[in-house]
Amino acid sequence: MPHDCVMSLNVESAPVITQPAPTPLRLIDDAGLAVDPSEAGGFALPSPEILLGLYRRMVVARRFDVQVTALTRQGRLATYPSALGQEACEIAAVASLGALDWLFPTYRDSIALLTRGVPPEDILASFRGEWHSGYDYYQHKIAPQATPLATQALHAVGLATASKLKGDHTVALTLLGDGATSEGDAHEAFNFAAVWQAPVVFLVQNNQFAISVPLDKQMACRTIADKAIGYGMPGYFVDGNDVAAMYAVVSAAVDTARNGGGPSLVEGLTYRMEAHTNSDDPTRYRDSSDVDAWRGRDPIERLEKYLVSVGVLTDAERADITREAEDLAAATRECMTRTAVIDPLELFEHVYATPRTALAEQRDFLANEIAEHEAAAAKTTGESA
Amino acid sequence: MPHDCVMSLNVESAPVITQPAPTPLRLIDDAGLAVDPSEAGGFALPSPEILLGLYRRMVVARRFDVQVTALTRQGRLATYPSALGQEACEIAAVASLGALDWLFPTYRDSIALLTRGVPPEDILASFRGEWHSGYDYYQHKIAPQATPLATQALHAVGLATASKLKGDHTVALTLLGDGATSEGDAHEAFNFAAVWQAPVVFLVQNNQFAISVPLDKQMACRTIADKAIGYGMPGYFVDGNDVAAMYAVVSAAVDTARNGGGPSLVEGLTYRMEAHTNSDDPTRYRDSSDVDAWRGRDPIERLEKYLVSVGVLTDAERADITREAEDLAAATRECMTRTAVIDPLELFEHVYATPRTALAEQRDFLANEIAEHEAAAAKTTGESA
Amino acid sequence: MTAHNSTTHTGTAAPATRPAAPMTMAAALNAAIRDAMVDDPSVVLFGEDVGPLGGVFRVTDGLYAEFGETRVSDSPLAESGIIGTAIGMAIYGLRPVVEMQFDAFSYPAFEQIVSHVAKMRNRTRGRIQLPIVIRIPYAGDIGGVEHHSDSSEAYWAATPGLTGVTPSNPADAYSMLREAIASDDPVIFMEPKSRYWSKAELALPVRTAPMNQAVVVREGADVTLIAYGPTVKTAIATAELASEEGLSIEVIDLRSLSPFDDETVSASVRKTSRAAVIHEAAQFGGYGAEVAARLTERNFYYLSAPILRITGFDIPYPSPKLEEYFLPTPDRILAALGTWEWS
Amino acid sequence: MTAHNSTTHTGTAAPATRPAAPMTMAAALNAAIRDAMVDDPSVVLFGEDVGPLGGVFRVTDGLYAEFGETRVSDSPLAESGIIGTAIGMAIYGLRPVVEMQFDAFSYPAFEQIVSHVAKMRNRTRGRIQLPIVIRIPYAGDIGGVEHHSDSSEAYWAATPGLTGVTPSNPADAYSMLREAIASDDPVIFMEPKSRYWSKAELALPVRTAPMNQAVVVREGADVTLIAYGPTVKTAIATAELASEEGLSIEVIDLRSLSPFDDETVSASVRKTSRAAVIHEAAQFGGYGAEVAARLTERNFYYLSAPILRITGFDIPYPSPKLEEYFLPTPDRILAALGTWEWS
Ligand SMILES: Cc1ncc(C[n+]2csc(CCOP(=O)(O)OP(=O)(O)O)c2C)c(N)n1
Ligand SMILES: Cc1ncc(C[n+]2csc(CCOP(=O)(O)OP(=O)(O)O)c2C)c(N)n1
Ligand SMILES: [Mg+2]
Ligand SMILES: [Mg+2]
Repeated sequence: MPHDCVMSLNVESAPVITQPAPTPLRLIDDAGLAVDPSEAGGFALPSPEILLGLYRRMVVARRFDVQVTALTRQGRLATYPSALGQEACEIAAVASLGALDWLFPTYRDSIALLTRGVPPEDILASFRGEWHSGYDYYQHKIAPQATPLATQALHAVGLATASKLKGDHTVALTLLGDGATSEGDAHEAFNFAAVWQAPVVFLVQNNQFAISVPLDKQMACRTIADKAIGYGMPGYFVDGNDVAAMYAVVSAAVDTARNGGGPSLVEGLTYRMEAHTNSDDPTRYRDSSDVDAWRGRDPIERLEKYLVSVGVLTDAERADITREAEDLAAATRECMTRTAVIDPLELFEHVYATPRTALAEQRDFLANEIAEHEAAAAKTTGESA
Repeated sequence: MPHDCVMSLNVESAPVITQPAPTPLRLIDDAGLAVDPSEAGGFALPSPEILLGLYRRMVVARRFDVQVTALTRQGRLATYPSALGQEACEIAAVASLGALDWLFPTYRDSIALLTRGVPPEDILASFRGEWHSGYDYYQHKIAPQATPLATQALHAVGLATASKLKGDHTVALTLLGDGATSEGDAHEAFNFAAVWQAPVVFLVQNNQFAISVPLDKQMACRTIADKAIGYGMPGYFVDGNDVAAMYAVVSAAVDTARNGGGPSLVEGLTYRMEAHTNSDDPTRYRDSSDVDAWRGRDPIERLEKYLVSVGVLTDAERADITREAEDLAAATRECMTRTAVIDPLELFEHVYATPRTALAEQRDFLANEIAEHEAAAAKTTGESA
Repeated sequence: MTAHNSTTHTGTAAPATRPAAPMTMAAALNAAIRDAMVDDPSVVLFGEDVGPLGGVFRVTDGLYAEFGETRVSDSPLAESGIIGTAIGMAIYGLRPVVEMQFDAFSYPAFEQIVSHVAKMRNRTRGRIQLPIVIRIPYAGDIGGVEHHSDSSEAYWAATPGLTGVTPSNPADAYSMLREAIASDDPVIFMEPKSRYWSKAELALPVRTAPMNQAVVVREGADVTLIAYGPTVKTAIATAELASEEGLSIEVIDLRSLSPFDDETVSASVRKTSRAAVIHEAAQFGGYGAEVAARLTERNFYYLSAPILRITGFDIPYPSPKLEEYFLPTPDRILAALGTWEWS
Repeated sequence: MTAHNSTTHTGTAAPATRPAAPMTMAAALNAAIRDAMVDDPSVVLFGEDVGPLGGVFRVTDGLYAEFGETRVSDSPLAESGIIGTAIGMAIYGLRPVVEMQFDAFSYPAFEQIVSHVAKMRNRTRGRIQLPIVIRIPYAGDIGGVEHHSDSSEAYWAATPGLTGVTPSNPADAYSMLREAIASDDPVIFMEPKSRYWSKAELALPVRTAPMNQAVVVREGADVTLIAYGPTVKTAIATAELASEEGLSIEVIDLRSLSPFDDETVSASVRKTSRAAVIHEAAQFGGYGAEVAARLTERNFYYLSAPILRITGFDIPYPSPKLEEYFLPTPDRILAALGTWEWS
């Protein structure tokens, strides 16, 4: 593009972004009451029907999370990072996306996968240690759950940019933790997205801890949403335990992205109720009184109060939701009884699309070794029989 | 530290930062007139004596820069990235630092080194290809000029933090380019500095190009100073061709850092007048009309007008400055006539503090090879004589 | 990046066979990218300064003008960002060709390359492929200042999941880059900077040996010299010198560092019974170690002498005035061969 | 990081010789850092979760409580930031000990490590030294999910300017970490995760062989097995098994990967005439290639058979349920030795 001679290209062209208010946006308060529209930042409270749907998904997701944590305590999974307490963020993220949109989750976001339709068995494949990741990415339009922090944010920006280049309307949404925003990749993702005006939404679940490190040792700004200013994109500071607000804001951000309005950063302020993973010991670094206080801000209970107050959460509905949740828990337990057939020779199969002689040799070596072991074992069995 | 149970640790404790005005702060305008104090953002115009000193350093620095560019065109240096037009930023940076403070420069900042007292010969060692870097870091308190972009910003934060941990009052200042702010390391440096409240100043010379890439393809925010908000540190958007403003703001930021006030980010809005380096061809990516327009905003001419108007730039003074500049240019040319004695065996000397047998063997190998070549050459000479 | 108004993403003219013309390696690479972009609308190009400037080595010269912002673009200055976004684009079906401006500037992208580019296909049981080409101008001998002459091939070769190739001449540059772009595997495409201006007569689109094969570029009977990228020329010069002294040297251009073409190289070594590998990178832990180790494992009883490595010293790449002492030269190679017991 | 009010930076009690007690490698490492901090006020410790939590492996347990925020601190979550700031601290005279939480999470810091930590001393003609210790828990066999079991030693070993060591037992862990912290060179200190809970009776401060030396941990006559870190135990188990079959195996614990102790290892190889190197990392381009190549170069005419590499396969580290197929086992090692011609 030709440059007119101006003092700075950006001062004239870049948008003025206002710093978000220091109180998180909420549409339903702790007590389950709808906040006054004048304080709702221009966002409308979703309809009771939508909220009831979100409620159902949150209850089901929590049941899954609790079930998987229990299985992990029994030693049946290698690890499981729980999202208990973060259901409002996770479910709002998924509910805001269309079928063709893509989700870029982390290790913590199993319930987002569940909500988007990934079968429990496929979610748990990696946590059971069967394979590094185990679902159908293109069917669900979900990237593999990322472990190296913030790296997936760049993948989301790339996919969104590709969608834009192709003239499609696919939006990408990526989930990030508060800690992950400190990584260089988070910065590069925010900046590439803003410069390329990629249709992407960054949803930071600020659960206030990165393993043991609390937010104030992670960053010195007021809110994570403040960071958006430095990229020239809108930032939203939202009560991450209010699914109504999360859904309203994330949906709007997705719409903006889809309509060519570029990226947004949404911070959901929440709290990690469980340990980081089963191998973590949170008593070493935080007071249980904090956890207790946050228990009082539970995203499900809050919505429940509201739904009861507006009369859509009937006993029948409740029973039906409980049934769905229990069925899922049962299915989850049941899938653990099926031992996945793992073929060690598959180790060599997917490393490259182009076959390699050396890998074929190694595959044969392992096949031979296994056959010999089996033969030896059979012989021992035969002898002892 | 114990955490009171609050919604978010940071919302309550972190400072509110206001977004800088979209016009760069200046104390002397393009025409060489002092701006009205009401528009000076609370910064006082430095005294005529200070400004005269800065003027002298700028003139001398430019003479050096022009001389080295000429030598490079003659093919006598491997490369030289010129800072022509950026003297106000470079000189203000150095003038704001105390003797014990540290400077972390880039490849572009040779004139900052010069201004801080590094002999031309030592600056040019690396550009002549003699060694990767060639001055006395601890004497001048200047880190090696960094090539991998933004990496040095983290070194500055580390040094500043060490100073703080030791209870010293050393401040670190690092120079960065606009392009370099896109690197993950810039982000990590800003964030570490803010969280650790390190006594460091980030001075971004926004010369609006990263080689060929213009600012609006580098970032989508209005000003680089805006980025400070996301870290919870003050950001200043300053006319980088106004040495009075640059000096006032950077000095204040250094004082803040020294007095325990933590880091600041200062953006100097300027322009790269020359090619990126001698091997670059800027006609491929920018209009000469832009360059011409910026020639009219020359930092030296502007200050000159002001100094003349207030009567401190006398003819005698001018002559003296010219003499200093010409002496330096002569000394620079002269140092190029001295061929540095480069001992190839030194290649093995500094890699490790702890001696290594394998490296000693390689050193002996090379020594032997050189000796044999010399013997062969002597033989040839002897034969042909 | 701006979206195109139209849905066509192809360039202006389809590549046909063109008359032979002298061409530098840089021009051959440029033609390869251009032809690939014309043939396949999913090929996109981005990186630092690859747009209007045409790259600091002019390898992408003219492509921005021809294909426009939709398919060729300058990215913000962040290498991890370049690789990370390329991954996302590849997931969506594009075939990104990206540039790391100089070898040492690929290091900020190390995590994205090693933890994602290399592992994505395996992680997803083959469901997600990443047909990405990462072009890296590498190695020295150009009088570059620090960080501009690294040979980083050992890092990539040690990483399962990556394919690493390096052409030594313009014909291979064209052919191998076309093949790399067409590959469904991610390819680290290492371009020897010192050979960018080397010339050859080429009739495009030229097709040389498949990119995963080594090639015997000069036959010989007594010694096998194994070289790649910038050192192929050195090896050939050595062979010429040696032939004057009656020593017959076979020169192999590896071309592919990962995979390694065991068949071609072992056959040569079995024939000559003596081999040396030549590279610019430091010796310790360098790529030559793999070459020597695997050839010895597979051909031990054919060898008359240990496989030698004639390489850079175990030090950081030196400054311009000292690089002549660092780089392997024909003299140094011949002297090394002279240390063998020749019974 | 908060500045201390006082100017003293030492801990509460000076280390003296303590009675022998059983101790895990994790505890030995912890004691080494503690003792170094007590002895030298310039030693500081930081990284992700190394503070109140004591590190995810508890290697820094109790140090935050003992030394306080001035000397032990949790950093923001950014590995390049950790290494980059450590460099600045070292320039100012501190001796930072930093942790990369898991091997694969050192990759974001690759540029800082390779372009600065490794090169600073050389770049500045020895004027700036960087006495930094980068602790990296590495390797597998712990049932870790993806990215938690990488063996990244080949990357560091291929980088001139770095020193790379790895203990295989608690005594070495203590002694070598003390030496690494005292070294004026930057040291990549690789801690084999699977050995963290291995125990030994130690009377601290224990001093073993200098960290740049390999050690013959079991003498033998027929074969030399060269191992390091997690595979030393495997090699010893193999030697025990083999001795039942009448094969006498000498086991060497390399301890130092860079530099390589040519003297000790070559002496053993010359004695046995047969050697194999064992590591978890993939074989292609792995550290074993350097071991095999240099031993062959230096001892060719002493060898009865090619040096073997018994290593992980050339694939990304597998998921927990498959790692048993990947890791070298005594059986696999013995089978490999059986492929040699034993004339
Ligand atoms: C690059 C990288 N460094 C370190 C880790 C180890 N690690 C895993 S989770 C975690 C904390 C992440 O915190 P946050 O981003 O807030 O996400 P949360 O776990 O709270 O959801 C760390 C340090 C990692 N996975 N990747
Ligand atoms: C990590 C890294 N990537 C790429 C480069 C190559 N490079 C050198 S200078 C430059 C542009 C830098 O622009 P900016 O930061 O604005 O500084 P300026 O040159 O304008 O002073 C680039 C891309 C580098 N030195 N380091
Ligand atoms: Mg968190
Ligand atoms: Mg610039």
